[in-house]
Amino acid sequence: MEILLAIMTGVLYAAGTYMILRRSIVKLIIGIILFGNGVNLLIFLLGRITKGNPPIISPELKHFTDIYADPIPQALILTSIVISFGLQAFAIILVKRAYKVLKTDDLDMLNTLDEDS
Amino acid sequence: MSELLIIILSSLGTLFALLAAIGLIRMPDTFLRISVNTKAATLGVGLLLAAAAIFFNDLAISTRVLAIIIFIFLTAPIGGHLLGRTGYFIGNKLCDKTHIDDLKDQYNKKTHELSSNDQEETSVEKENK
Amino acid sequence: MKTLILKTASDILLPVLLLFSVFILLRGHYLPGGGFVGGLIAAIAFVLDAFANGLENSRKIIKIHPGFLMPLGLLISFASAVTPVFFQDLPFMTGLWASGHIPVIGKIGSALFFDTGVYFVVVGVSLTIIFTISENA
Amino acid sequence: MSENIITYPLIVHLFFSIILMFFWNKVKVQKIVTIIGNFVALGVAIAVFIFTWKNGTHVVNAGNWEAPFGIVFVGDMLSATLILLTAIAGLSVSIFSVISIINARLRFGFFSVYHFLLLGLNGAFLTGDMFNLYVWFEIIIISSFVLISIGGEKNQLEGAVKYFTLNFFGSLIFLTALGVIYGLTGTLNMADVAVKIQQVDNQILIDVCAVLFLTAFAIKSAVFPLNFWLPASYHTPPSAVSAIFAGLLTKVGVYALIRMMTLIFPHDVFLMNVLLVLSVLTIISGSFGAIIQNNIRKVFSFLIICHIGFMIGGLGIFNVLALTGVIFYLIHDIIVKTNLFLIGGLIYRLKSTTNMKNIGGLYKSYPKISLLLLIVLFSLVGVPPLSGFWPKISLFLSSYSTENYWYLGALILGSFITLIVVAKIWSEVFWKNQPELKVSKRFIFFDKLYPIQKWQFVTPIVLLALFSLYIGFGAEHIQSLSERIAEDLYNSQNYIDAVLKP
Amino acid sequence: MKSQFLSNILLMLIWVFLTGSYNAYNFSFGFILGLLIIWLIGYSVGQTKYIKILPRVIAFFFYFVYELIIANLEVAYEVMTPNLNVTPGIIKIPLDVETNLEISLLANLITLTPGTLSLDVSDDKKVLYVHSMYVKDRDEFIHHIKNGFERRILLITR
Amino acid sequence: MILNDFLYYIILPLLSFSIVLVFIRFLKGPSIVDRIIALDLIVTIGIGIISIYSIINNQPNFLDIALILALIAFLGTVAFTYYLEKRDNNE
Amino acid sequence: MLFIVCLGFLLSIAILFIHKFIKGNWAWLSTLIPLTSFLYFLSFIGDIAQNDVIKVSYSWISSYSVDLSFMLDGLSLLFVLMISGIGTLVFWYTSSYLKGHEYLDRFYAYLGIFMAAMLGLVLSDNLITMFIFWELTSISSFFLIGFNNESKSSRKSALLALGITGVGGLFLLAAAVILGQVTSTYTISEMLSMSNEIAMSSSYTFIVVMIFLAAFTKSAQFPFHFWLPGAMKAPTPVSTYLHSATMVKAGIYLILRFSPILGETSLWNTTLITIGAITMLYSAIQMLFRTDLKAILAYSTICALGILTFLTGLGTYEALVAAMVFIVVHALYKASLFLITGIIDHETGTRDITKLSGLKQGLMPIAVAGFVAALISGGVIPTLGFVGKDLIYESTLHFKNNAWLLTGIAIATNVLLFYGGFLVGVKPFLGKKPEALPHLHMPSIRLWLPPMLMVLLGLVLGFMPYLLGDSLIMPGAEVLSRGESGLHLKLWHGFNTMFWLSTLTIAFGVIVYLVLKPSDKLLRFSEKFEFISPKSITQYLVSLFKIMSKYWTMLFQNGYLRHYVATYVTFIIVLVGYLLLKDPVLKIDYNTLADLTVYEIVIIIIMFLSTLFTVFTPSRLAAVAAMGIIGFAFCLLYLFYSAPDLAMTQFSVDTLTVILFVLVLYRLPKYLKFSKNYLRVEHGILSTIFGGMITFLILKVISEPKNSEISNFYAENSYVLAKGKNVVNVILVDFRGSDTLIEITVLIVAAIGVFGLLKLRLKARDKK
Ligand code: NA
Ligand code: NA
Repeated sequence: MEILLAIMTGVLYAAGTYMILRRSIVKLIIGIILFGNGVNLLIFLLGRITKGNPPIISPELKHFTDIYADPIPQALILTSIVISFGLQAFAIILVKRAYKVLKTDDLDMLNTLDEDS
Repeated sequence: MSELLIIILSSLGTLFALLAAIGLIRMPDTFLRISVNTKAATLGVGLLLAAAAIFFNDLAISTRVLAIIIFIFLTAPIGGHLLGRTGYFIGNKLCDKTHIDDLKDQYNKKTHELSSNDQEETSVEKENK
Repeated sequence: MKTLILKTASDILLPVLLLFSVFILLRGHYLPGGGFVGGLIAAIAFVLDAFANGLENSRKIIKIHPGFLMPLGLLISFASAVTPVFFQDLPFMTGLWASGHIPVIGKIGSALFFDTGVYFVVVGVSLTIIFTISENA
Repeated sequence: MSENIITYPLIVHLFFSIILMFFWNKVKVQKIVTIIGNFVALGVAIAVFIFTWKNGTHVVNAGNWEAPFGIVFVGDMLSATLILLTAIAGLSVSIFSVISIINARLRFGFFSVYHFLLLGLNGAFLTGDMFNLYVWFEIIIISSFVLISIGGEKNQLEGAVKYFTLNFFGSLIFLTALGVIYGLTGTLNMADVAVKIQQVDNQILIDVCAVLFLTAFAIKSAVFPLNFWLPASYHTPPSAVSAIFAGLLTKVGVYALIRMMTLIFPHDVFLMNVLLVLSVLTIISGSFGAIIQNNIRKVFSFLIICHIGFMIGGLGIFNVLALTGVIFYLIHDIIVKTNLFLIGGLIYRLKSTTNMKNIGGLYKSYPKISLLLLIVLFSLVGVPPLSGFWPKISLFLSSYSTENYWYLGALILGSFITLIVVAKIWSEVFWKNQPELKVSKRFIFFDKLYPIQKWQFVTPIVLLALFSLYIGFGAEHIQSLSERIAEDLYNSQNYIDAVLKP
Repeated sequence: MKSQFLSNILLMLIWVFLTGSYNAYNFSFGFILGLLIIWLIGYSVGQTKYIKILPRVIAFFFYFVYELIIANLEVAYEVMTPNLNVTPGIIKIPLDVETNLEISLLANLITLTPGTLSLDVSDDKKVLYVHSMYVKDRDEFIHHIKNGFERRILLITR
Repeated sequence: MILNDFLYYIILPLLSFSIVLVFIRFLKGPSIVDRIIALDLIVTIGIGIISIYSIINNQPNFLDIALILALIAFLGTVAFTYYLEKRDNNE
Repeated sequence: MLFIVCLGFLLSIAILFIHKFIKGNWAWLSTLIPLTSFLYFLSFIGDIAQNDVIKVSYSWISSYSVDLSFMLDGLSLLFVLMISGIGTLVFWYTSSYLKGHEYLDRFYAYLGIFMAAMLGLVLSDNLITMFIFWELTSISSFFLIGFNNESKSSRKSALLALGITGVGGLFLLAAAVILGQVTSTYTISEMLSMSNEIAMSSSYTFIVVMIFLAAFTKSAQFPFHFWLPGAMKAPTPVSTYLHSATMVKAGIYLILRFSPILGETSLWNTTLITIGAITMLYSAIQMLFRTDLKAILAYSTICALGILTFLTGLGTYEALVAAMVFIVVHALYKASLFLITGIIDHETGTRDITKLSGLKQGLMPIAVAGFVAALISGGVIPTLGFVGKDLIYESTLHFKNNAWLLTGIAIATNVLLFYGGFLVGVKPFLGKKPEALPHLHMPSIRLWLPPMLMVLLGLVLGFMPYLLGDSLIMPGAEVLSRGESGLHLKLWHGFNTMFWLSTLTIAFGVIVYLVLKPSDKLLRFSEKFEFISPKSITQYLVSLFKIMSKYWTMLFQNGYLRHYVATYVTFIIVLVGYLLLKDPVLKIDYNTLADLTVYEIVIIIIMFLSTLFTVFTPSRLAAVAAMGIIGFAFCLLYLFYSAPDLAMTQFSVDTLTVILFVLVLYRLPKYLKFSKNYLRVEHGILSTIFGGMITFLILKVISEPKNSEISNFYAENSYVLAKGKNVVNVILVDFRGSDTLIEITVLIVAAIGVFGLLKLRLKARDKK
């Protein structure tokens, strides 16, 4: 299973990168989101996966008796999901604003800046 | 006993879900697909959830499952309504077999107001007669 | 959207979802859930309301401005994080627990306040963002 | 006083940003609160510095969970120094913001976000946990996103989109690296990682991990070829914003590189070589860019890159001497770069543009201001005995003795180009006659300000310039401080012991 | 005031169901929570008499389940048989129900039963447009709805 | 044990198969509304999968996720339709 | 001594604050600054004549071993007296020359700082301190050269001078640092005893090359000489000061100072001789083509500097003595000629030699001064110039190799120097005064006294060279030589070879003066070859450098975001790929992996297809919907793999994102395919490699053993210590609560940002 998931992670990285490399700002954001999902999956996988045993201690016990999934990657991913959400929300609005001002979805219209001025 | 019940409920639930899926594939237009979707899935999932409720045999869990079921039954039709309405609105075609369309030209394109004016017979109906 | 059906549903759903969000918040320490998801659900309830009844209406029915919820929530979390520093000379974020067991919630401790802060922040943030967008849409 | 003091800078900034949010619409109150807040932060930073100076490296276990189980905040001399510098730069820039940023902007939470940014910086300097570092980085970048894009005019948005994308990309790589390091060591506490990574057999994976971290931090610190976001964006926001960015944002990347290199991957030959190669290219890129630009703020942007190269190379050499140079340079750079962009803002206020072609005659019309700016510019160049000069001795020496001639050459090139660029700025902006200037009538020139406002513009620059002078003439103090830090960094076992053995 | 109290009780009950602990503390917590929420959103459910109508609700529930199963089987058959034997149409149904709650309830129930889908209610709340898979005859269809769901809804709500 | 095997080897694969079918509809479209319907149905069947999965693993907690899914997926649908209508309004 | 150096700095700065005062009639008071120094240093002359060395040291930055240590010996005394002495005259002269100038105060400040820096430079016994003063001279001369800052050519010259001397400074720093490392000290006097060790060390060549580069750039040696003629854009007092006694002599001082430490190797001698010789000849010839008085003087300065380098290169005792004498000679006549040129310029408004003649009418005393200066420059007996030239020939003739070749070069150069001196000092005054020139009258005494005093000194010292020799030259030579001593300066050595050579030189000089008439034609002729001059080549290189910079910057910083991202990705691929390819074998233990089940495979396939769909769909909304499916698939995966909290959060966040998207999207323009096909393929390949690499990396890492110490701790203590059973939540609010606190802060900032982005509308006045 890990192998498939690893491939999937790679696909998400690749798809994210590819989308970021496009000229549309919307695609850029979609790319970032895909990429972010890929990263989460990577962390998840590298924390090693466990099936069907969430890191929740049974009501009657004080600690685990059975195997359990590593809670740390989960906590990390949770944090990163939330943070990414904040950033993505901001990014989406940035797109909106950018469109409003620049009247285009084309990233190549953004390159007046780096030229010598 | 409860195991058997679970098996039956889950089988039925799965069946309905499967039917909904097949229906979604087979149905010729958006509105029919919505129809199929909303019902079969709600019933199917309701049954599957019920199976879980029986399995855990705990009042707290059962009430929660009940809450889920109620929730699905509450939201699914609203979703269906919204999708159907929107589908009509954005001009999704009704399938060839549709012979009555009372809704035709009832929406005000600009304000999205929906009138209740009588239009005795719509054009689709006329054609089919 | 002018749809009566959604409007009616959202009127019913709003309080239920809010209730549910508190539920999710409070059980977080023992079961899946917590301040973040709880807050999101509360926010979603209001967003639903905004979709159904229009933004102005949603703004009106919320007694507390979302922009106020953000600092408020952060203040709560912050307070629970620094209380140990200033009152007991313990490190930042040290969990403080009241002795005894409170019904419904279980053991009451700074973690709960912390999570509640998170809850408010998430509600405030989500609503601020979505309301702002809808207004300028 | 308890060790908890090292978390006070965080508490102060968080507290003030919350307070500021409650005064959302009251710009006047915000201005007062933020200045008070920054003064308090400075006081706390001084206290932290003194405490650390006396007691050495000390640790606060957040949540009272012992390392490596909880998040630790570690106050060593490097952190304490950077916190102090952050407070100084932060205070200066806040004074400058109060006057230079229009109220419309301030009404949208500018100061809150500003304190959040400082919070993030302090947090990043203090934390002893890798994931926590990521989180601090995120608060830094989101704050910087907000500061850089609010007001959203065309060029600002252009800059913001690039800034955002490339920095977000950096964050994602950072996370990737975190995933890998967790997968290899099962821990996130930096000291613990340092210990456990030695148990990993596969050196290649460690190197990969190092490269991923390097990429993430190099993006933040604008190392070639990951520097593109910086010249594309730094000249677009208000000067006060670019000042704090210039002074501290890239430096936090450098800080992270230093920590990573010294603590987790010490003596990693591959990493050292990569850093050295990158440093040479970074210096070249920065110099090349700086020399062809005509906009002062753009020139400064490229100079930031150039000088980042100085530090990266020193890190790549990785011995006490080189580290001393790096730390000294870092201290100098934070103050002087912050000031440079404030100066950019002042020039803009004087002339309504920062394009050198359209400015002139500053020396004639504002001789005193010009001399003030000259001090800063010379500190930047490292005209001896001003601040930029001293660290170069260590860097020259270490690069020569380790036979890193390319880096040595790049150092010379970079220093030289900096000199030329500054001379060019001086010649164009200060010496040349003022060309015809088209300005909108609504632009409020410096001359039209009230005296108190003028002082507000100039005071922060004076403050920072005085500090630069202190760094230069009191180089003895800074040098011994840098040496102490460098030794601490080089002998990372002390750090590890402080964290892991209570 | 009264309706708010009712809503409050309702919310309390939902709370207790959700948490699944049936002790006095939890009831009172649920009540307080409900109070808070109602204060927060200034809300009330409506003016219906919940206690009286309970038997009718139960009866209605069974009717609905019956309809649901029948219709589901119909649809199931339709889906499984190879050729599609549908005669779809959109029908305008004049409404006797008046309140928003009634209309919504009706519309949702119609949607929930397979084969039919409430598309929209006219803005003057006089007609409901329903899409159905099998419309052999317009009047018969309208009658089926009006005599089935609508009548029973009215029984409950009036 | 029989129950588990039954759920594991028959029910879950069948539900997965249903999802595949729905997904095919998603890919086919043709209208965006069709895709949203498919999305909605995928989530709904997913809730079913979750409930079965919670039985198999004896984890009642998973049901909470089902609850949240039901809640939130609905909002997604609302948003999409809102968008489609607004878009129509603006173009 | 520190006091006197600092005093220079302080007083100079103080001048700025009494600017009203200094701009008026009291300007001459500033002369007190150099005069004080001069008198102060003069008081040491007795001690130094006894070969005493006076050292003072104040600790400054001891961690670098950088001290303010000063050493006054014969060599430095020679220089400080010259610096402060000529400084006094220049200050004095300036008070009239720039009388009433708007920025006279600044001028004095720069000049004072410059002088103090020069004093510090020659007094420093610490190499780093010396470097500091060295740089200060470059910087202050930048301001002096660019003093007429409103003229573009002035600014350009200042930049050029700073550029050349600045880069030299960096070389000096490099040399200093390395020397410090080799000898473990920065104290120059301590290095003296270590010259063998230095010569043996592997860094020797590097050090010498660096020192040379520093000295040659500063002292305008070929091919770095070209900044110097440009520096003539400065007001005359500046040119006088910089080129006669100070700035350019710093490089000479440096090699003189280091010749006992680094000298006596063939690298040292040969290089210096060669460069000196080339510089001498080259600039002497260049001088022939100039018509501007100052330009002539500039080239003659370069020529003199070449001679000094040459002499230092010879390195014999005689040569060193000759060099020191020649330094004084040159300072005296060059300063006078410059000041005279300044007077001419001041009075006539031109410096063009072709337009100047007959100035003796009205400027007779100046003409006399010019004549004497020319004599000194030409080495005519009985001036000090003769003594100097005599010594030069003596040292070339006594040199062990190629004595006659070297002497020949020396003669040729001296002939041309003679010519140059007469051209400036004599020619303008002779002949008939052209109509074009205004009526002339004697300028203020402040202008003509200084050159007069200097030529007088040149005469006096010519008659009594021992005054100079015993007090300064001998003690100086003592410092430089390795044990030799005892040469006494005399005017008259009899009719020996040197005398005849001198005579020959003068004879040729007279011939050249009579035959060659400077003209614009010659100037234009020489300009034809300008394109191969070092200046042109440098300018060509500079513009090449600029083009390269531009190209490099445009190549990388080209404005295209996708290009930037592609570079980032490539960077990672190259480095990580390189590492991973070192060990490309995967060793996966399949037993430790989770088993495959149908439903998981289905989920992954759906996720995969949705991803592809998102990437390739032409509909934006469909892409968003597909992302919804991906999110849901994630939710299920997280659920299957025991992460219920993640599943919840992922799904709710995804939904919110979709809502945001949807709210924003409908105002956006059509979703188009912009990219060109080749770019799509290129990016596709790049992305695929990147993705593949990540997959490979993951598989590599999970085949390593995992350390579970921390997660075990959480599992054990989550309930016992932190009173929670959902370990993930306990981590979030307790074990790692700080993360969460910041995380919500991030959200708040994002919300503030969104609010600001959408609501803030700037007023027009903030727009550019
Ligand atoms: Na059907
Ligand atoms: Na139906």
